[in-house]
Amino acid sequence: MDQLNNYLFISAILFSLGVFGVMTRRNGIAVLMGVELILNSANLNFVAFSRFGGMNLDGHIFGLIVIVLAAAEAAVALAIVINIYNNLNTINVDEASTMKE
Amino acid sequence: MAEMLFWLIAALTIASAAMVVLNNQLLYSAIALLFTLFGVAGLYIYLWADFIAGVQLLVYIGGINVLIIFGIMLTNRISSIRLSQTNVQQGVGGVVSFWLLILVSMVITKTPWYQTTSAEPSSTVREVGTLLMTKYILPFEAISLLLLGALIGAALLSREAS
Amino acid sequence: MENSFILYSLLILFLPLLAFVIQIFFGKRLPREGDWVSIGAISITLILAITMFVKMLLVGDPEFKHEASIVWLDMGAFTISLGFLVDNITIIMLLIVALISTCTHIFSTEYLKGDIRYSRYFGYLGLFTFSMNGIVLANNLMSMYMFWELVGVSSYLLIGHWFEKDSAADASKKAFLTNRVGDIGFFIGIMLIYSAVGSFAFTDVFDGVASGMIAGTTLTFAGVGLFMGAMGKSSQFPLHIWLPDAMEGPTPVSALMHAATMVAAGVYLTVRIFPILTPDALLVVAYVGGFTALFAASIAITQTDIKKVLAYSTVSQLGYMILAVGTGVYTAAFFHLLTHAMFKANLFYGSGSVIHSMHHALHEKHDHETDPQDMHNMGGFKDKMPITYWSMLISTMAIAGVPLFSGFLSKDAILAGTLSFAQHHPEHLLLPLFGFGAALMTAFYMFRMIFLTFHGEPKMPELIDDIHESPKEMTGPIVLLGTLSVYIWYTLPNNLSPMSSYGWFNPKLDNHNFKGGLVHPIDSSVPGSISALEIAEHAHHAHHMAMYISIAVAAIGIFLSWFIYIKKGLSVNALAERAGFLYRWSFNKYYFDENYNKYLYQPTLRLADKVSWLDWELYDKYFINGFGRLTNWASKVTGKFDFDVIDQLLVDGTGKIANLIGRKFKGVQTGKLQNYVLYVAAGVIILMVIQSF
Amino acid sequence: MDYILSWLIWLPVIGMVAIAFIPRDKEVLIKQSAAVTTGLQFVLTLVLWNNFDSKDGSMQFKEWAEWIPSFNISYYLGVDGLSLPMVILTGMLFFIGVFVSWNIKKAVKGYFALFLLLNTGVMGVFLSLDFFLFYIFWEVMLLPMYFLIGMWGGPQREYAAIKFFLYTLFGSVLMLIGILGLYFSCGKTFDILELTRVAPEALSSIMWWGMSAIKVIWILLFIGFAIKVPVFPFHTWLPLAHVEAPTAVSVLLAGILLKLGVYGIIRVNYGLMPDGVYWFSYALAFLGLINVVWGGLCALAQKDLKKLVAYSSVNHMGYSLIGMAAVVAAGEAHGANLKAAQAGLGGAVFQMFNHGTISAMLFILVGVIYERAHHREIEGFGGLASQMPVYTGVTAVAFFAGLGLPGLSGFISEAMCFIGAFPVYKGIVIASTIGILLNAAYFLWAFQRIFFGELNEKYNDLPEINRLELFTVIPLLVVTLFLGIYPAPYLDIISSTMDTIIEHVVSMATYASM
Repeated sequence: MDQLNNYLFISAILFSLGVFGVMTRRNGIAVLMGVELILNSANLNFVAFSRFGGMNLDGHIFGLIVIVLAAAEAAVALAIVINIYNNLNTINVDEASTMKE
Repeated sequence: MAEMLFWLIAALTIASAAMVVLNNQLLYSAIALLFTLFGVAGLYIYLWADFIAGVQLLVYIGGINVLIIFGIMLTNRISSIRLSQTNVQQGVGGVVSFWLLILVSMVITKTPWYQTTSAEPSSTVREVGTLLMTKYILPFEAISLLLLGALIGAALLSREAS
Repeated sequence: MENSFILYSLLILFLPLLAFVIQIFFGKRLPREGDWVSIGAISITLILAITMFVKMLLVGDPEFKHEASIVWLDMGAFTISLGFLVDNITIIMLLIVALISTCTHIFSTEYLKGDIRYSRYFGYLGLFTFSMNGIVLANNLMSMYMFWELVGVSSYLLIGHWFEKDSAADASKKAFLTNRVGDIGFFIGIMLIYSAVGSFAFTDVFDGVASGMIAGTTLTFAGVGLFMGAMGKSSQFPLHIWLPDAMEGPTPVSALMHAATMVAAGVYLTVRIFPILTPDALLVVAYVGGFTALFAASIAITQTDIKKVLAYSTVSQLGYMILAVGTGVYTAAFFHLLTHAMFKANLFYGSGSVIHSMHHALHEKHDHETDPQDMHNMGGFKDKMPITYWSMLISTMAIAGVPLFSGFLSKDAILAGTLSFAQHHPEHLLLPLFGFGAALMTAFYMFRMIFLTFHGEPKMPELIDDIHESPKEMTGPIVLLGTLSVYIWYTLPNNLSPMSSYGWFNPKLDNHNFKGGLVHPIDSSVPGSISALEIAEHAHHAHHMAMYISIAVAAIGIFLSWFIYIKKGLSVNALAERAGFLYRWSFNKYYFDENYNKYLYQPTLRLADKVSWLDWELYDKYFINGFGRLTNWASKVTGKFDFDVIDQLLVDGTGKIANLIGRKFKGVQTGKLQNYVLYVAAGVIILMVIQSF
Repeated sequence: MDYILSWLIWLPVIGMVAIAFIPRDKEVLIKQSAAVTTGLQFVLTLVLWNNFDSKDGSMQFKEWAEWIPSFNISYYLGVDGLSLPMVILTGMLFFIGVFVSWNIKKAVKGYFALFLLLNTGVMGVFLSLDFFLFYIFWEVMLLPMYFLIGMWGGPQREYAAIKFFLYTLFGSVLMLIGILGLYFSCGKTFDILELTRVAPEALSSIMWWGMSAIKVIWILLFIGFAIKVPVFPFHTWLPLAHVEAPTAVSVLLAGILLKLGVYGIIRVNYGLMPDGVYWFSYALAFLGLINVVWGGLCALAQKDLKKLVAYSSVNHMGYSLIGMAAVVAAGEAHGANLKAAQAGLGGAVFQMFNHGTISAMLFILVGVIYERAHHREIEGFGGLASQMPVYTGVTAVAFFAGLGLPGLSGFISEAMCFIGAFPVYKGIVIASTIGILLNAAYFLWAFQRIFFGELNEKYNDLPEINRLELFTVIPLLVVTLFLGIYPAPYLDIISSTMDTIIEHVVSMATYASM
């Protein structure tokens, strides 16, 4: 519990799961959830390094900003998803490929 | 006790994260994500980051997760279709992800991390606040602008095409 | 005393201007179109001028002089002051201007009755009077030049009064432009003097000349330059062409401006600047004047238009005055200016009266073809228009130099001057010959005019019943000025002899001193030049001889005229036939207008066209736009290089290569997000693996 | 009184922004806003005049602010007796210009926005004391002018606009090179006042390509300014641009933009290169002579009334050049004739102003007749005097002002130019007095052909000049008449500054052999 590596491993697992989710999910919202996992893993790392690096609060600030960024990202991404849904009647990201040649 | 609770929280986090990516029911995934986020918040508390934990609860769980659930509701006709979805390339994805995990773990174990010990602070809110208003004032302002932009952009994108 | 003179001058100057302003802005809306405003203003100036004249007589000092000036323009070192110079000459001139102007105003009320631009006409008369008074009062060259130009403008406006007629419009333009030619000289003269003396004021200039700040050739050129202005305004050869054409203006205007006052401004100027004219400059002046006198008279002999005769006679008389200045007897010139103003204005009024009457008669007959100014359509008007006739006869005798009339006195003074000049400079014998020749011709053509107009059988008998004497507004001025053409006014109060010009306006020389008279000659400021006193003395001695000769030539002239036109002792046509080309030349004014047109105006216009063509068609189109074309060509070349080599070969080549590669690897682009993420992750793994080895 | 100069410059921009927010169909409101803006600016110029100390020949109301410190560029404004009359004239003519363009039909919004932008540019050039700022404003003028001619002009407007643009741009480029040359050789500063102190000394020791730096920079800047004046042989853009431009733009072009050239020469060339003045003065006077004669002859030959007026500008600016050249009279070489120098330079500056009012009047009047008859062929009219007496009267005064009649302001300045230049350039001045005759000839001939003679049947229902048009002409007429009778107010403003300039040119010249 006060081992850095514990946190890092948890974070790594979360990250792998997130990547897996992004890779395998077809639904846009599900992809988004994967991204959230990745972001959380990164955040966990920031805070962990802060805790074991002499309680330097810069890490916290980074975490904070990432959270806010995530919120913005989620808002815009969902807006896009809804827009895609309105236009294409699907939110499966592999079907939204009209840009492809 | 605290030790055990820690491992419990860790397990909950990882398990629910796995649910998020593996469950075919979209709404279940979303609920699982809720637990993952809770778990991460708990880990934050173990990392003495009470403020971040609070923000995690408020923004992630109160904001983003709710938003995602809204998104799911808005993009599926609840009455007609089951809120499910299918996955693709699970095999190759799983392999790649697994290898990624292995490699990252190797990096974690092999790296001699810089570590110092320090006393647990009573609360980080004051320091974080001070930092935000002094050293990080510019990023703070920038991020607020970004938020504003995202807000307007989201509103613009999702409005009815006239 | 001093203040009152300056105050009067100010009033005299600005009252006509006030009338002008009122007429221009409100004239049409006033009762009687506001002619009473102008007449009122001008009458006040006349009263003021008479008052000044009387005061001046009471002072009786030939050296009498007042000056007042204000700084008008101040740049620090460079300043221009405008001001008044009131002396005897000024006051006499003011009186002339005010008198003739008043007469003209009154005369015009009848002459221009019903004219569409009646009020504007009176306005312009006011402007003219203002400007003329300005010239007269100026105490410096700059303000003189300014009023000089303003006089030109009022002349332009008045000659062009009936601008619907092309001839009137042409004449007004010609008058202005010809005057401008003279003004160029005037201005160059001013600049020469200013750059040497550093002041425009007459007194400073005279002092400067006396102290040798400007001398020799420069001074001669300055003098001749100033004289050029006088040549333009006083219509001297070769700038005489505008005055006869100026007769297109209404006749009262001709009387006021082109006979009595404006054209005399040139003489006035030369009188004013006399002290700075060098002997060489004076010779130029004398020859120009003398030649003009003879030359214009020779044209007047053959003219048939009554106003043209008078116009050329004016040119000739002005030549006389200029000749007098040139020979040094400038007091005589001024004296002649005065008498000439009276009788010539009167002659014009008379001719105006005749034309007016003719016009009405023709109008009755609905005849709009016949020229009412042509003397060949007149004749026998003597009994129909007695007042006009007698008054014009008096003036004619005055101009012809018959004793008992004013012209005799002044002409005699001039001729005496030329004669004495020739006695001292025998090589300039031509000058008195000019003078006497012109006197002979003057007597001839003036009486020819009288005989053709008033005597003999009517040439258009159908008109004679409709010819009437003009109304009182017109005969009044005629009678007044006719009266003023008698000698007695000019010899008072000093003598009553009709044979001696000694009087108010011409001083008596007694034992090397001038006695009496209002205008005494001032010595020349030019160092080394002969003094005015000497000249006057010489003239005094030549006086008697000049008188006999001038009476003789006048008698011969009148006799010839009588013999040809009354006695019919010689046929006019036969005479014209005999004279051949001389007659034709004279009749066609020596073809001056034609030649000027051919050798001066048209070439100038052609030059202007050429220059404009050069500027626009050649320089601009080819040279300036050539730069554009050159740039255009260069840009085309670079453009070709740019497209063919850089764009097509290099840039597009790169693009093509990229395109080729792209097509090969197209399959990778599935458009599926998941695949892309997979690639990324796999890439990371590969990198990490590579890194770990 | 603080920041009054900045207000003068930026007020039109405020107006422009305001106009940008007015819907394009509210044309009257747009015009009113433009009128209010320019009117306010005009009032401000008068306030400036009222507070101006005419005894002081140096810069007043100075404003300074850092702008681009790394290149030593600053926002530096000031006004003296040379620029103040031009500032007042600018305020007046732009105000009048709004009313002259009252009947513009096409794209009103854009027109007035550009109009106000032009206003800012012109005002800025007259007021800036930093060379870089000066140049920026100089270029700012160019663009609106291009569009104003190119979009609202006559049939050949595009050709005219391009030509104007390229011509002036060519000059600007040379000017920029000159400015940079000054910058690098005089201690890296753009401050004109500083350069005025430093440049005469600094430049005299530098040689470029075997030529003194003074000569090189003088020529570069002179060509830049000469194109604006315009000095022969850089004048051919002018008739074309004038003829094609809409009336108000012609008014401004002739009334103000041409003055920038003369202003620039006096402010920059005279201030920074006194030695150059001595070197170039004969050429300057000679160019003036050519301008006078060439412009006069070309005007005489024109068939298009507007072109005639345009060439008369060439002719009139010639007098200004001749007068300007007289400044050397104050030097020892010409007997320290301060009178002549004052007369000449003062006359040149006065002529600038007078030509501004007179040519503006002439162009407005041409516009009036063009709007009625739809052509400008001089021969095509005739006898209008009886049809339009008021118009005829006003035009007569304007023409007489143009031909230099005493009592109207043009005479005084022409006479001063001649009198000033005469002691130094006798031959040139005597030759150029022919201009007096040419002026009269082309104006009176045109006047006769348009107004005199029988009335042309076509025009017997031509309406008289209306109140709005009279309102635009009368103020100019009054100014012309007033200054013609009593020039003292104007000369009071300029005379101390003229003394400063003369003193500067004479004392700072090193007389080094260049």
